[in-house]
Amino acid sequence: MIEIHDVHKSFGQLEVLKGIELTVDKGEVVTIIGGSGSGKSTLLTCINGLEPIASGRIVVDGTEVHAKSTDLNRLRRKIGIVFQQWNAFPHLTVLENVTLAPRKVLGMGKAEAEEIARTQLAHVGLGDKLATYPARLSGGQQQRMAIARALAMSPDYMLFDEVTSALDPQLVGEVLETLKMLAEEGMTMICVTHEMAFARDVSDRVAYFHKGVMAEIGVPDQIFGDPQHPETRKFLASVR
Amino acid sequence: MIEIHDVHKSFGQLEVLKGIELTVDKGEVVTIIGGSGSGKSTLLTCINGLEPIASGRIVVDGTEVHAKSTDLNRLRRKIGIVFQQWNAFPHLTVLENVTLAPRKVLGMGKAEAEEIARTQLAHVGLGDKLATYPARLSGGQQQRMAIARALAMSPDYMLFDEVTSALDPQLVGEVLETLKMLAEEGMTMICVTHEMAFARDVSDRVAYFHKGVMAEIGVPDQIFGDPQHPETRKFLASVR
Amino acid sequence: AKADKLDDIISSGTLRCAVVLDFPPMGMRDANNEPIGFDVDYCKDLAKVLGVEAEIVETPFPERIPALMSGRVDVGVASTSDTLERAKTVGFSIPYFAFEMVVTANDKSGITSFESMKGHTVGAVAGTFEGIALEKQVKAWGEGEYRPYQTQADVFLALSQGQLDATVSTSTVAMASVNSGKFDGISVVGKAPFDTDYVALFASRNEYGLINYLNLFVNQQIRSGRYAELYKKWVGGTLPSLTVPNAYR
Amino acid sequence: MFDTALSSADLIFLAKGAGMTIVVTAISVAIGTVLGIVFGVIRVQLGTVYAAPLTFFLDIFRSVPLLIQLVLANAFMGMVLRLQFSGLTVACMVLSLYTAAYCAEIVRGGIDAVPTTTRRAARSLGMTWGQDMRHIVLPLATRVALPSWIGLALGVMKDSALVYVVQVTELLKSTQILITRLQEPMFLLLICGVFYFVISFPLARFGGYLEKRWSND
Amino acid sequence: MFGYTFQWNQALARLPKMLDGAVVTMEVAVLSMLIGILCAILLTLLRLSGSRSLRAVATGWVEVARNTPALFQIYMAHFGIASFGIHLSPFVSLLIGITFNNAGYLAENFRGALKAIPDTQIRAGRSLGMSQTQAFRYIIVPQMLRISFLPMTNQMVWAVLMTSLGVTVGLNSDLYGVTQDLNALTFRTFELFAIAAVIFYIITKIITLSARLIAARLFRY
Ligand SMILES: Nc1ncnc2c1ncn2[C@@H]1O[C@H](COP(=O)(O)OP(=O)(O)OP(=O)(O)O)[C@@H](O)[C@H]1O
Ligand SMILES: Nc1ncnc2c1ncn2[C@@H]1O[C@H](COP(=O)(O)OP(=O)(O)OP(=O)(O)O)[C@@H](O)[C@H]1O
Ligand SMILES: [Mg+2]
Ligand SMILES: [Mg+2]
Repeated sequence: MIEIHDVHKSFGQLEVLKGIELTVDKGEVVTIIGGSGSGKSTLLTCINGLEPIASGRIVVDGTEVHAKSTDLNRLRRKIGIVFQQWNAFPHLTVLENVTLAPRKVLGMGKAEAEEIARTQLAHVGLGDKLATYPARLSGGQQQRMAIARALAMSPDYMLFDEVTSALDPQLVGEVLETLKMLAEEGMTMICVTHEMAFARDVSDRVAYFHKGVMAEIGVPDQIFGDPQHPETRKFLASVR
Repeated sequence: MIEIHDVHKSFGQLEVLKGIELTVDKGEVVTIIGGSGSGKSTLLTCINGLEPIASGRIVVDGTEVHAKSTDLNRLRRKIGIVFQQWNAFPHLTVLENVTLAPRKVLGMGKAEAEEIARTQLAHVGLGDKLATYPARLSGGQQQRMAIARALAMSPDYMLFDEVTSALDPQLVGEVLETLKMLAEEGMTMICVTHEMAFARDVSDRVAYFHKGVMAEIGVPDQIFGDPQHPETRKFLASVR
Repeated sequence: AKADKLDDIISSGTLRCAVVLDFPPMGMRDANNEPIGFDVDYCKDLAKVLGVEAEIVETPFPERIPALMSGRVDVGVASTSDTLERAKTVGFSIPYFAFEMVVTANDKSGITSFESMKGHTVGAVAGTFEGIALEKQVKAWGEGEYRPYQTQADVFLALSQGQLDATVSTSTVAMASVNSGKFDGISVVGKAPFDTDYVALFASRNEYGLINYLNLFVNQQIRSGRYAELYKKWVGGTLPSLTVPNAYR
Repeated sequence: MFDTALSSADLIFLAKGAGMTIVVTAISVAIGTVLGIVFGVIRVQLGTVYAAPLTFFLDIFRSVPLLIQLVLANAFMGMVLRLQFSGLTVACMVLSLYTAAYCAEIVRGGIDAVPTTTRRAARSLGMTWGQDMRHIVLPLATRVALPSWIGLALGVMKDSALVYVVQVTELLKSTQILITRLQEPMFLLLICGVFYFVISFPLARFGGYLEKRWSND
Repeated sequence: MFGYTFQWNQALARLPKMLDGAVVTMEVAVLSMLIGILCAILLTLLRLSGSRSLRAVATGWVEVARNTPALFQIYMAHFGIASFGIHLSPFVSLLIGITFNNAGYLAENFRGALKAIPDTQIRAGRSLGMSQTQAFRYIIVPQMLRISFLPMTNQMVWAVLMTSLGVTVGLNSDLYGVTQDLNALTFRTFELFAIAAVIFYIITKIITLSARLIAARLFRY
C-alpha cells in the first residue's frame, strides 16, 4: 500500500506540491492526469525517494520513504518506475540492460538473471531482440524494454510517467497494450498519462492535478462523465 | 523560359536522370511528383547549376546553364531555390538572413536591401520576426524565411524542393499557403512535392518521375483523374 | 648537538656537487657522455678528502642555486662568481679559480676588440658574471643588442651560426671552444676589460662548518700543488693568482 | 646520408632520455588520472558553489606556465619545507597535479554527458550511487572522455620536456647534451623530433580512431 | 615552521620590471594568435585543396605542431632555421615557434568546426548567387568562429604560457625572462617566481573573462 499524507515540495521559490493526499491499495491502478507543470512527475519521483520532500509523509508498505533510517536502495527494488524519456543504457544490449540491476543489486547469478530477463522481455514482446543494442530499437521498443527492466526486479508497485508522450503516434499503441496487460495481471500501478482513452479503460481511480494540488479524484466514469471541479472540466474540454 | 533537353546525369555508376525533356513557360507552375530517389531533387539542382550534367542541355532565358562561358553566380540570381532542409543561416537574424545576398551579391546598400527584405518578410508573414535568430523560429517559419530570402533576389523563377516534408504536420499549411500566394501572383515555379492536394490546386501541369525518367506529364485533372502510365497509377494509389 | 651538513655528508657517504656540464673545460662530457672537466675533478678531490663518493649533478647555470636551495646538491662546484648580491642567499668559500674575460667574435662581423662590439648583437650565458656585466655595458653604449642564452653551448652555437656577432666569456671556455674545431669562423679577438672573475664553491649560507671546511680545502689544493696540476691538465698556460693585491681574502 | 660523429653509444644515450620521458609521463599520467577522476567526481557531486575552492586550486595548474610550476615546487619543497626530494619526484608531483587539473575537466565533461535521466533510471532500479557510477556513468563517460584523455596524455608527454629545470635528463635535455658535445644541432634536433613523433603518433592516431568509431553510434 | 626566510619586499621592489615583462609576453601571445589564426585558416583551406602536395604540407605542419613539444618547436625556430643562414631575433623566433604551434592546433579545430557545419549551408549560399568565396566568407567562417571560439580562447591561454619558453632562444624581456634575470641577480627564487605565477594567473583570467564577454556579445544566436 502506498500512503501519501499532506506532502509538500518546493524547487527553490516554486511550490510544486501543495499538500497531496493519496492512498493506493494493493492491486489498484490509479491514473494521474493534469496540465503541464502541475507536479505529476515530481510526485512520482518523491514516491520512490529520488526527490526529497519538504513536509508530510510517504509510506510504502509501512516504510516511511523519507525517514533517515530508510534504505532507499532497498526500497526502490519494490517500486519500478518508467519515465517519459526512454532511458535505455546505450552501452548494453537489451538483455544486459535488463539483467544489470538483478545481478548487481539483487546479487543474482548470471544464468538466473538472464532467465528472468528473457521471460520479462518475451512478456513485453521483445523476445527476439535480446542481443540488440538500444540504438537499433524504435522508441516504442525502448520503452517496452524499460518496462521489462523494471519488472525484472519483481517490484510490488510500478510507476509510469507519461511513458508514451515522447513516442511517434504509431508506436503509442504497443506500449499502452503492455501497460494494459500489466494492469490486468493485477500489478499495483500509478500512471501519469495524457491518453484519456487509456485512463478511462484501465484505471480504478483517476486523479486530476492542478498547480500542485490534487483537485479531484474518482472513478473514471465520474471524472470523465461528471467532473466536479471547474478546472477538471476545462482541462478535459481542452484535451478532447 | 526554362528548357530542358535530353538531360542525363549519373552519380558514379548510378544513372539518376535518364533523358529528361521539359519546358516551363513564363508564369507557369509545374509540379513534380514521384517516388523517393526518382531524381526530382537532382533535376532541380541541375537547373540552377549546382550539379553538373552528363549530357543534354538546360537553357534558362536563352542562357545554357552548363556552358563553360556561363557565369553561374549571375544566372543563379534569376533562379531562387528552397530546399527540404531549412537552410537558415543560424548566425544571422531573420532580417540579416534575407539582406545578406542582396547586399553581397547584388551590391545593394544596407537601407535598400532592408527595405526589400522587410517587404518580402511581411509578404510571407514574418514581419514581426525581423530581429529574431532562426533558432527561435519554428520549422515553418524558417521555411518561409528561406522563401523570403530567395524572393529578395527578385528571381524570375523559383524552384521548391519538398519544402514541407521536414515539417510537423501542423506547420505544413502555413508554408503551402505562401507557395499558393506566389503562384497566384504569377511566379514561374517548379515545385517538387508530396502534397497531392496542393499539386492539384496550384499546378498548371504535373509531372510524374519514375526512376530517372519523366514517365508522364499533364494537367492536374488528367494526372490525378486519369493517369496513363501504370507506375503513376500505382504511385497515386499508394499516397492516397 | 644537532648534526650539521658536514656530518650529514660524511655519514651519508656521498657528496653531491652541482656542476655545469656545458662549460668546457670546467665541465663537459666525454665520448661516453660521462662528465669530465676541472670542476668534476675538483669535486672528486673534495669527496676523496671527505672519504665519500662523489656524485655529479648536472645543473644549467640558471638552476645552480635552486638546486642547492632545494637540497638536491650539497656543494656547488660550478664556476660561480662570488657576488655580494648572491652572498645574501648562499654562502661562498674563498675563490678556487679565476677567469679572465675575453671577446670571441664571428669572423664576418669585423669585430676586433671589446670596444668594436659597440652597436653589434652580442650575447652571453644568462645569469653569469660576464652576462650581467655585458648587458650593463650594452645599455651603457646605448646601441646594439644583448641576448642571454641558457647555456654556454647555445651561445657558441648562435655565434658560429652568425646569430651573434660576438660574445664575452671566460678565456678558458673560449679557448676550449675555438680549439675544439667544431665551430667554424670564430676567433678570440681580445680581452674584455671586466674585473677578474673570481669563482667560489658555495653551500647553504648557514652551514659554517661546511664552508669552513671548503675554505681549508681550497687552500690545501693550492698548497699541495693539485690546483696547478689540474690547471695544467684541463686549461694550460699561466696559472692565475687567486688572491687580490692588498687584501686578505 | 649525414656525415655525423653520432655514435651508437650516443643513440643509446638518447634512447635513455626517451625512456625517462616515458617514465615521467607514465607515472604522472597514471597518478594524475586517478586524482583527476577523484577531483572530477567531487566537483560534479559538490556542485559549482561548494566545489569552488577545488576548482580554483586546480585552475592554478592550468593558468601558470609549467616551467614556473616546476621552479616553484622545487624551491618550495627544498628551500621552504626542507624536504629532500629527487628531481624525478618533484617533476612527477608537479606533472601529476598538472595532469589532474586537466583530467578533472575531462572527467566532469564526461559525467555531464551522461543524461541525468539515465542515471535516475539506474537509481530507481535500486542501484547505489557506486553501482550507478561503476556500471552506467563510467562506461558512458569513458566514451566521451577517452579521446580527450589521450590528447591530454600526449600533451603531458610533450610538456615533460620542461622537467630539465629540476635536473631530470629526459629526451630533449639529452639531445641538448649531445648538441653541446657534437655541435650538430639541426641533425640532432631532427632525430629528437623523430623520437617524439614515434612515441606520440600511434597514440594520436588511436585517439582519432576511437573518436571516429564512437561518434558513429 | 619554515627553514627559509621570505623576503617579499626584495622581490616586490622589482614588480614594475616584471610588469614590463608581462607586456612583452602579451605582445607575443596576441601577435602569435592573430598570425596563427590566419595561418590556420590557410592550412584548413590547403587541407581541403585538390593538390596532393599542398595537402601533405599542411598535414605535415599540423602533425608536427601537435606531436612535438612546443619547446622543441621554438628551439627549432631559432637554432634550426639559423642552420640555413636565416637569423631571427629571439622575439621573432619565439613568435614563429608559438605561431607555428597555434596554427597547427587551431587548424585541427577549424577542421572539426567545418565538419560540424552542414554542407547544405554552402548550397543555400551558392543558390543565392554567392561565389564560393562569398559563401565561405559570409556563411561558413562566422559559424566556424562560434564553434572554435572556446578552443581559440584556450589556445590563447596556452600561447601566454608558452612565452615562458622564450628564454631558451635568448629572450629576456618577457615576463619569464625578466624573472629569471632577476633571480640570477638576487637568488630570491621562490618569491620572484611566485609573483610571476600570480601575474600569469591574472593574465589568463583576464583572457578567459574577456573571451566570455566577447562571446556573449558576438554570438547571440
Ligand atoms: N529539478 C527541478 N528543478 C527545478 N524545478 C523543477 C525541477 N523539476 C521540476 N521542476 C518544476 O516543477 C514543476 C512541476 O514539474 P513536473 O515535472 O512535476 O510537472 P508535470 O506535471 O510532470 O508536467 P509535464 O506534464 O510537463 O511532465 C514545473 O514547474 C517544473 O518546472
Ligand atoms: N551527391 C550524391 N552522390 C551520390 N548519389 C546521390 C547524390 N545525390 C543523390 N544521389 C542519388 O541519386 C538518386 C536520386 O536522388 P534525388 O535526391 O534526386 O531523389 P528524389 O527524387 O529527390 O528523392 P526524395 O523524394 O527522396 O527526395 C538517389 O538514388 C540518390 O541516392
Ligand atoms: Mg512530467
Ligand atoms: Mg529529394
